[in-house]
Parts: sequence; C-alpha cells; structure tokens
Amino acid sequence: MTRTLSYREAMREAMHEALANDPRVFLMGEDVGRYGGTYAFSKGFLDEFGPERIRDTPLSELGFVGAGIGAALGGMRPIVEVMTVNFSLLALDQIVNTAAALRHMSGGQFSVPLVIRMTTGAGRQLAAQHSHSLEGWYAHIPGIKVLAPATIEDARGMLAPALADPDPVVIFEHAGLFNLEGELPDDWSADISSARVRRAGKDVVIITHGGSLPKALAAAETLAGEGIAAEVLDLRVLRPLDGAGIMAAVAKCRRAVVVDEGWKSGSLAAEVVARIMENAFYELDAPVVRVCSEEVPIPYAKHLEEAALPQAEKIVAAVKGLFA
Amino acid sequence: MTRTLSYREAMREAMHEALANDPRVFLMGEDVGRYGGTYAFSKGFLDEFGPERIRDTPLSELGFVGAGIGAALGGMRPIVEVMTVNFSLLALDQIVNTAAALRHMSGGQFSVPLVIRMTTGAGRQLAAQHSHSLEGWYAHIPGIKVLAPATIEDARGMLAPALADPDPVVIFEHAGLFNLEGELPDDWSADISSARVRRAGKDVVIITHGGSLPKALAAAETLAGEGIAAEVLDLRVLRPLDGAGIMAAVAKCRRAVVVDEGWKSGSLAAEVVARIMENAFYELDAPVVRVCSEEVPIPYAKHLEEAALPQAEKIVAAVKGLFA
Amino acid sequence: MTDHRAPPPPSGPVPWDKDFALRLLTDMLRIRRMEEKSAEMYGAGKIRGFLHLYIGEEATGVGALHALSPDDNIVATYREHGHALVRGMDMGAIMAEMYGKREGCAHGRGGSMHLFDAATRFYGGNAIVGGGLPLAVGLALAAKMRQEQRVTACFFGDGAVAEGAFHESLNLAALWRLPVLFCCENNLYGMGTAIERSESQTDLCLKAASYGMPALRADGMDIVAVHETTRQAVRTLRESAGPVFVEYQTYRFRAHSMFDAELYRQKAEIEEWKTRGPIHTFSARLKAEGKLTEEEFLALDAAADAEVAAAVAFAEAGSWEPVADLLKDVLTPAEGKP
Amino acid sequence: MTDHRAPPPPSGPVPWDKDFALRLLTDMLRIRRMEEKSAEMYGAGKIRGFLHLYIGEEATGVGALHALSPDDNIVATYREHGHALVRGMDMGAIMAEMYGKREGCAHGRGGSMHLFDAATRFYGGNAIVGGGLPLAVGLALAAKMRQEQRVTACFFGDGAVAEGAFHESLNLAALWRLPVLFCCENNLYGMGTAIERSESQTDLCLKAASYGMPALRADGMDIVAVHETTRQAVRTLRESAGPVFVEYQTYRFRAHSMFDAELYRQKAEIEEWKTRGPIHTFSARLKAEGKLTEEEFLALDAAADAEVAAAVAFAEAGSWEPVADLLKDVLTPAEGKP
Ligand SMILES: Cc1ncc(C[n+]2csc(CCOP(=O)(O)OP(=O)(O)O)c2C)c(N)n1
Ligand SMILES: Cc1ncc(C[n+]2csc(CCOP(=O)(O)OP(=O)(O)O)c2C)c(N)n1
Ligand SMILES: [Mg+2]
Ligand SMILES: [Mg+2]
Repeated sequence: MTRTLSYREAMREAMHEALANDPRVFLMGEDVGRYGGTYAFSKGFLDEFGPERIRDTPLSELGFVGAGIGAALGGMRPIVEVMTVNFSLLALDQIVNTAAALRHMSGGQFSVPLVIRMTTGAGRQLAAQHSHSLEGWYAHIPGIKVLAPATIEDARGMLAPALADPDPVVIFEHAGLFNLEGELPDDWSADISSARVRRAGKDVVIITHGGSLPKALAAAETLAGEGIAAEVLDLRVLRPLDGAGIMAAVAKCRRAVVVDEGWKSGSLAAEVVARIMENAFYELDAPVVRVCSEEVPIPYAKHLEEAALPQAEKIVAAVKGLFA
Repeated sequence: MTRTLSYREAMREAMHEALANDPRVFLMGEDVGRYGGTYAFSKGFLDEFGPERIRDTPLSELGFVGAGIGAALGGMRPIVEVMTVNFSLLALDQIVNTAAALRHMSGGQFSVPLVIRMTTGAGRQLAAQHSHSLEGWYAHIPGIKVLAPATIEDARGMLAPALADPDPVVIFEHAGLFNLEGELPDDWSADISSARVRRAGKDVVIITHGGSLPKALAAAETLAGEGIAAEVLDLRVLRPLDGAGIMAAVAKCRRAVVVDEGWKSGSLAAEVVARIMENAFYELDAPVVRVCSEEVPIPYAKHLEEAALPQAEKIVAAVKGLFA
Repeated sequence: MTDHRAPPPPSGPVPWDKDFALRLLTDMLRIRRMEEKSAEMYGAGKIRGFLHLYIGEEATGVGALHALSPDDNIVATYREHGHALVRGMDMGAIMAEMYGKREGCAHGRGGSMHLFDAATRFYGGNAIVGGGLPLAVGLALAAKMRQEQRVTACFFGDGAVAEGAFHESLNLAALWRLPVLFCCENNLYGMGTAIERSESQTDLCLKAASYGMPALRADGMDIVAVHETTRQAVRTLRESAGPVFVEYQTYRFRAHSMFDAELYRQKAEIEEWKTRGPIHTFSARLKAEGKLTEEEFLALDAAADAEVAAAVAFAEAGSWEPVADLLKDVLTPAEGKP
Repeated sequence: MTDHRAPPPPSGPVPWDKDFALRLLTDMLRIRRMEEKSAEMYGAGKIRGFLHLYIGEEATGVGALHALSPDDNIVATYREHGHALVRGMDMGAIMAEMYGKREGCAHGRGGSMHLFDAATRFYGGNAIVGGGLPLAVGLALAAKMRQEQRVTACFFGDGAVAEGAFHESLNLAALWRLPVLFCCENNLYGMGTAIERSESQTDLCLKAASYGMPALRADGMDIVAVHETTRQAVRTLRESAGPVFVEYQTYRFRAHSMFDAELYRQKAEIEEWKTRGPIHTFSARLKAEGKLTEEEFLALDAAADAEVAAAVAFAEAGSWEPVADLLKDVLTPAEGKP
C-alpha cells in the first residue's frame, strides 16, 4: 500500500516522527519556528512541540551550528537547519574544525551525534550568492557523513538513520525537489551507506545525485527512445561514497557519465571519475565524461542560469558522445 | 648570476619590492607588524613602511578579509595574509560570496584586485585543526585564481603578477617549504598561468604542487636509481589548471601519478585525474593513481602524521605499481 | 495586543524649504510606485527569484541618502531597490535588471538582489546578511589611506546585528577610526524573527557604544528625523574622524519576500504601523504647512507613475544577453585591466 | 615606559583556611612545574608542534576551576594544560599526550592543544581562537533542556573577543538564558598584538554588558580575587539563570608559543608583571598569615616535582599507537554507538 506525497511532506513527516519519538531530538535554525520554516518544512511544529524544541535562532550561522555541536556532546540529538548551503560557509569552521575532528582529536572520547540539514542548488533564479552546490566540499571532510536524498522515499527515510548515527551527518536537500510528488512505499526505511540504481540499463550508466536525478532520469527516457539503455545510479550517500556500487554499474555498462550541479573543476563528479579511473579503467569502453555546472557564478537571468546548469539535453548529448 | 636564498627570504623580497614600488600596496593580517609575521615573512616591514601599510589586525578573519575586498574596490592593492588556511574557513563567505562573485554579479562593473596569502599544509605536528590542505576547495571557485609557489623562484616571482592581476588571487604557501634554500636565477619573473616541468622524464609523470613537490622530486631521484625516468610536473597554478601542460606530459609519459596533500576523496588530485580521463584516456598505458592524505583528521603524533601524509616512499611505490 | 506597538505617527514642522521637501517626497513616491509595479510584474512572472520590497521603509533610505554626497560610497542589502534609485540610478536600468535583461545595470547577471552602479559609487546589492559590512570597512579604509574625503554608508537590517560580521566590522572601523556610517534599518524583524527573539539586548545603540562608537537613533518613519539625524551623524563622523552608528526604527509593510505567508506577525500590528506610513504622514505635514497642495501631490505621483511606465517599457523592450556570453565577466578581460 | 604598567602586586588577607589555601597553592605549583618541564622536553625534542605555556597565569585557572563542581562542563583553549590538570586529569596522561604516546589522554592524536577528558567533563583543548565558545553555548543548552544543574565554564583569551564567534555566542547565551560562565583570560596580548591594537573598546566588561549580561572583573594574578569573584559569578549565574561574563586580568610570563621572538613587548614590562607572580605573592601572603612555612612550601614544591618526574617517566615508558590504527576514531565504531 503506497501513499502519494511531496518531498516536502516526506521530510516534514520524518522530522515530525523524530521529534515525537525521541525527547532528545530538537530542531534549531533560522525561522524554523514562527515563520514555519523557510521552505515550510516545519509548519505547525512550533505549536505542537513548543519553542524549546523548535528553536528559532538569530542570524548567527557559526554560533548556532557550534551550539548544535555542543548540544550533541551534551546528550541531545539536534537537527540544525542551516537555511541554505550558501550561508553554511559562515559555519564551516565549526563543522570542519570541531564537529568532524572532535572524535579524532579526543582519541575517541567524544562523538558528535549531530544532524545538519541544508537546502542546496540552483534553478530558481536566485543568482550568484544563493545558488551554490557545495556538496562536494563537504564530501571531502573525514569525520562526517554526507547524504543527498533525491527521492520521496529517501526524504522520508534517511533522517532516522542519520539521527541514529553517532557521528555528524550533513543532509543536502535540493530546492528543486521540494514540490516533487511521488509514491511512498510501505517500507520506506533507508540505509545511509549505499548508492541505488533508479533505472536499470546496460549501455551506459549516468551517475548522479540530488537535484540532478530527475534530469538524469529524463535523459535516460529520451535515450531509451533512441535505442540507448541508460542506467541511472543515484549516489545518495556522498561521503563515504559507495565505491562498490559505482564499480558494479560501470563494470556492467562499460560507459559512464557523471552529472553534478557543482562547478566542474574540483566537483564531486571529479572524485567519481577518479575512482572509476583507479578501479575500473580496464572495464571502460570509453572515457568517462562529466556534465557539471559551467564555471561561472550562477547568473540571475533564466536563460543564462539554465545554460549554466546541467540539463537533460546536455546529459543526452554527453551520452551520445560516448557512442560517436 | 644566481643567488642562494630561502623560500622565506624570496617571499619577503617579493613583498618588499611590491610595497616599495607601489603606494597602493599594503599588507594586512594577524601579527604581520609588531610580531614580525607569524613566519617572519614581514620582519622589519613595520619599521620601514609604518603601521598604516603594515597593518596588524584583530582576530577577525571574516572581517579583515572582507575589508581587503573593500579596500581593493576602493583603489588599493591589498595583500591580505590569513595566517593559515585553517583559519581561512572563517573567511570563506567573503571570499566565495563577495570576492569571487562581485565582478559577475555587477555585470563587469567592479573588479577586485586583491591578493590573499595563506600558509597551508601539515608536517609539523600541529594536529587536526592546524594541518589542512584545502587548496582544492579554493580551486573549485570561479572568479578567483589560485597559486601554489613551490620553489624559490616562484616564491620570488609569483607575487608581482598576482598583484598586477585585476581579479582576486589566492596564494598558498606550504609551511614545509619556508626554510628551503635554493638558487634564484637572475630572471626569476614568473607567469601565473602554466604548469612547469621540474624534472624531465619519459616513463611516468608525477603531477603535484606545493609542499609535495620536494617529495615528488625525491621519489623521482629514487626511481631513477631503479631505472624509471620520472618526469615531475609542478602545477603551480591550481586555478585555472594548465590542462595543456598536463596533457602534454601525460601524452609523453603515458603513465601518471598525482600527488596532493589534500584528503584523497574530493581532492584536487581527483580533478587532475578527471581531466586526464576526459582528455588523454587513449594515451594512457595504465590507470592514473593518486597519492594523497589518508582520510583522517591529521593526528599529532609524528609517526601517525607521517603515515597520514604523502611521502616519497609512497610515491615510489605508487609509480612502481604502474609497472607491475 | 501586538508585539510591537507603533509610536504615534510622525508629525511636527518640516524645517526645509519647499523645493527640498518635495524632492524627498518625490523620491519616496518613485520608490513606492516602482516597487508596487515590481510586485505586479513578479506576479506576472516577469521578475523572478527573490524580491524584497522596501515599501513602508522609504523614509529611511531617502532621508539618509539625501544627507550624503555623490563622492560617498554606498553599500546596501538585497532590499536595495530604493537605495539604488535615490542614489541616482536609472529606473529603467533597475527594472531591466529585475527582468534579467541585458540593458539592466548588471546585464541581468545580478537581478533584484544585486544592483550595482559604478557611476554613483553604489557597491551593491548583497544577499548575504551582514556580508556588506566588511566591504564597507574596506572601502572606508581605502578612502582613508588615499586621503579621500568620502564617507562609506553601509545599510543593513536588525537581523544582521546578530552576525559575527557585524561585530568584527564595527570593531575594525572603530579601532582604525574609519569613516563608515553604519545605517541600521531596524524594521523589527529579520524574516520571521522578531528582534526580541534575535537580540538579547534590543537597544541596538547600546551595542554600538560597546565599540566606543557614537550612536544616534531616528524614527525611520519620519523622513525629517531620518534626514536631520543622518546629517548630524555625518557631521559627527567628520569631526571625530571615526565611524558612527545610526539606528532607524522603521517597519516593512509587505512580506519579507514574495514567498512569505507572514505567520509571525499580526495584521493589527501591520495596520497600526501603516498609520505611520512615511509618504502620507509627510504629505500631510507638508500640506498643513502649505508646502504641498493636493494637485501638486497628484502631479508628483503621476510623474512617478510615468517614470515607472517608461522603466517597464524599457525593460520589456530589452534584449537577452547571448548565451554564448555566459562566461563573460567571471574574470576581467586583459584589456579591462585597471 | 612600557605599554602595560602592572598594578601593585596582590596583597591582603587570605580568607580561607589553611587546608583550602594550600590546595590551591599546590595546584598552581603543579602547573608551573609541569609546564617548566614541558618546555624543557620541547627543547629536547620530546614534545613537538605548538606548545603554549600558561606560566604566570596559574592563579586564573586554579582559582576559577576550584569554584566549579565536578558536574560542571569545561571548555578551554590551546593554552589549557593547567586547566586540564586542575580539573583532575592525570599528569601522566597529559604528559604522555604531549609526547604523542598511546597512553596520552587522546592516544597521541591531539597533542598539547587538544587535551580532552570525558571523565572530568573536560571538552578540550581547541586550537581555533574563539572556536570553543559556540560549543560551550551548546553544552549549556543541552544542560538546560535536560534540566541538569551544571554550569559550562568556557575559557578564552582577550584575542578571541574580536572574533565573530564571541559575539554570536554571547548573544545566544544571553538570549536563551543559558548557564554559561564566560571566562575571559585577558593577558593583554593575542600573540603579538596588544589588546589596544585589537579592541576599539578595551574595557571588556562593557562589551558583555551590551548583551545584557552581568560582568565581573578580577585581578587574575591574585588567586583570592579570582576564586571569590568566580564563586560570586557562579552564584549570580544560578540566581539569574543566565550567563555571566568574568574578565581575569592576567599576564603570560613566557612567549606566546615556542616560536615567538617577543619583539612586541618590552623586557621591562614582563619584569614588572613578574613581581606580581601568582605563586610567590600568594605564598608570601600565606606565610605572613602563618598559614605556610618555608618547609611546607618546599615540601609542596618537591611533591610537585616528584609528580612531574613520575609523569615524565610515564610518558617516556609509553608506547606508540600502531600505524595500522591510523584511521581509528575518525568515525565511531558500531559497537561504540551511544
Ligand atoms: C548569512 C545569511 N543567512 C540567512 C539569510 C536568509 N535571509 C535573507 S534576509 C533575512 C532576514 C534579514 O533580516 P534583516 O537583517 O533585519 O533585514 P530585513 O530583511 O528586515 O531588511 C534572512 C534570514 C541570508 N541571506 N544570509
Ligand atoms: C581563528 C584563529 N586565528 C588565528 C589563530 C592563531 N593564533 C593562535 S593563538 C592566537 C592568539 C590568541 O590570543 P588570545 O585569545 O588572547 O589568547 P592567549 O594566547 O593570549 O591565551 C592566535 C592569533 C588561531 N589559532 N585561530
Ligand atoms: Mg529587519
Ligand atoms: Mg591573550
């Protein structure tokens, strides 16, 4: 028995469940309370759980992310919402130098069971300071896990294991997915360790995550019409990467395109390509290529923004290039 | 006619020259003045140029880096010293969201002629919060240039073109190089666009930058003794990468090892590997491999720190692996 | 009971000649009409992304900017259409920018949150809360080092006061005695968060004092108070050769952005504050003093409407930056090197 | 003339019984001797990395920590050997950590700047200036939400006050009324930068007041003042159910770290401050009151020396964490899940 709901509703349900079931869990961030959540993820929560557990913060990203780390150390299970990845730059010191390093620096004495959620991605004409896709940066940091739920199921299922994890987990939610509607199966429980095949294929694998997944699926559909059976692999977990899952798909399809909304140079896609180079070079029938964002601060104008980002057509063209 | 001097002296000379020749240039950062510079790069400058131009700042990385951006916009040519890359995390918002984006956001009306220098790297037992190598992160950002002088010549030569550049330039100086002594040729002028072959070879190219260059050269020396002629390519400029220089070396040697002190996942090395995959796949006789830091916050103890970082022996082993 | 009771509407004599008074009234009207049209065009899908309206707060920007000179530098936020316009930017270029057109001040690269204008020393347009403050410190530092007399005025909201950037910037400016005018537009809310849930000390002038910086406060709905206080602040700044903080107590009549359901404040509170609206209270005072007739007001308003109509026509007639130029203006081309 | 003239040396009656007074004296001696030995071992190459000595500042940590209870949380900086020791950590485990040995409190992963101890609620050891403050706010938030009575004491230097993290943390703690004791160890310098070149307002208590937070000040060279003021601060904190700020005015006798040529301050200034040394002035006062004899002092000192010798022997005898375990403790192993 499945239900139809939106990504937003799925994430909201997941948070609601966590808050209802575990008194250690609380939600903290800018405008999570009275405003109802910047993207309405926590609408109604303030009335239900009160201002201690649905905690509006001042504009102090470094301060309240650090406070989340401290609260986690102190026995709570905070969900810290950083409104968007763009503002998380202000909090990176606490994330890298404290959250990620604390367990190691203390010789294993202290773990930091913290969940940080943030909106990522472009596509809504918000221009250069509000359109970053920096998941790749976070995936570079030892000591944290990085998730990118891209489906209704994962929006519903990934928060619980993230909260159960004893170490810091950063969850990236792409703004382009929030209004996505889909079916939620009865068993929506999710692991936070593996990549998943979202569409089976055999000629090429399109490896992607987050907001680019629907584009990859659309591209695969188009390609099917042209006789190319594209597999679509959703990374889901950006750190640690599921190397085995990636290599299995590459070994099967022998061609791969990596799609990533990050700027191309130094993207997460580069890491995926490097892994394939290291582990599946001899399985390849063609060099792996990347479809990433162009190397430009994301422009406001719609036509320029679209041109700057990965799109289904570009993915189709990249795949076809592999068969040329 | 060459002179022998240290990396520190070379950089100091470069700054001295810039300060002496251009009244718009000034140096600003924590302890650049009375303390003489954390690493003694600016010893004596305060007396010579005065406190306006050798400006000690409070501990306010976000604030004074932002002030550097503003001063650049206002007609000055600031050299902002962020003591180390570790503390630059506190300033990333200003670098990414303002310095790098301003020209684009303003439709080309404003350029930001700013130079930011920072110490990078591990190897001195400074532990998890003082040992980052985040050049790869910076190299991901459109709108800035990223340099990594690894030789006496580049320490002397790269600052002038960086200051002459109309856009923000970030210079990474690896702490392990400061006491390096070497010969400075008469013509030490440097471009800030190309990679450079530091040792010619033909069997394999070791591609690296910054603090790993001496290790790569040592490895090449060892390998020469074992009959493998390794070329060593110093990237020098991390953004934009000199793709042509990389591909030329790969095409020539047909095997490559990329050495980078960043953590392996999501490293700059991954980008280099991805570029080779995309542009020189058919030239390769073996998959490119990476020698990077292990995925651990850098530990304090010497033997653990050494094990965590790239070392000449690891490079030698990686190269030999390509011929196995 | 609302959270924030409005003080009585601005009243009292206007110590300006008719000409000057009408210039300020005109600018408030121009902003108001431009923004009303922007909201309409947002509804029509012509303007996209985030759009933050200044409606209700016009007295602040207009009163303050008229106390500054063309040599001064301006740094603003994402709620900056008004400041851009008063500063002297062409309304067409602003509207075209919001349309994303090539004829916009930033060729459509920036949009509503990133208006820039080199000619009027308007340094944006910053969508990171608090992000403009360090920039302003640096502009003032350059001015001081170059022995230029200009003031750098930096506008920001009450919400920005909680950011570390605020603290670091005020300290730097005061420590180095830089000519920065910190203009805090306190509209009582940062998005949905009321100031008393954001600041442990809601008296923002007290904060400034803790940096040893002179602080002044003005009723931000009263353009006379705003302008006179800002003039005083600039005088203090020049005399003391150091920064000055000004708090303008104001209120936004519209939602934070076009996405805001306004769950966090009561209709009654908004209505009460609307009785203090800067345009109608100022007009009434001018009329009472015989400095404005209803016909004159209607004429000014009609002129503003006409300017808006022309700006929209200009934007509509604009072109799109070619996609082939996507990567333009990431770096400065060689020939553009300063 | 030096930049910072020292006030007269601490003097006056010690309002404590002999037993308590000698415990505090003992702790100051233990820190002093441990650190002198650490410096020696640094010279011998046994300890590496950065080493920041607390010598001269002992009264601050000792006086303050003795005003706290074992249930309280402690957050410190990279200059934290003393705090770790007084808090109850084993000197051997501290010394072994500085040696990088497996028997160190963090198995050699952390070193001098990262001492941690779960048993005594000692949350480090943080090498990012200001980095501990948000953490302390969070620990206090957890305590409040869990209705635990503990105080979280957070130590930091004068240099940290300029950081945005300071501002954001004080505001959060005051806004949410959290039981944080902000312990500012003002030793007049952040590395080579004197406070008057770092803070536009050098009266740090005034800053705290701008968050609506009670602030107290103590002579950090006078252990009596430190301890009594801290007790008072803890009382205020419990009564007001909100944070309290304490400034300890102290001075470091040694260089900032082992790499510092100390170009930025005069020998005369250091010498003058040394006349205020916390150990000899306190000993003298106790002797004057008949609470300490020279023999007793020598016995305490000998005991401290013996403890140091044992700690060094422990560290020397320690082992190295196997390189095969390099990746241990990056993430929490499944069985260790809380
Ligand atoms: C660093 C940062 N955090 C969060 C946001 C999202 N945001 C945009 S405006 C705003 C409220 C700012 O309030 P205030 O400073 O009072 O200015 P106002 O909008 O009231 O003019 C928030 C939270 C942002 N743009 N930047
Ligand atoms: C964010 C950051 N910036 C710079 C440094 C380098 N640094 C280490 S200690 C120090 C001085 C700190 O001074 P203060 O807070 O007064 O503490 P003290 O050393 O005097 O105890 C500096 C600049 C750092 N560790 N972290
Ligand atoms: Mg506001
Ligand atoms: Mg200090």
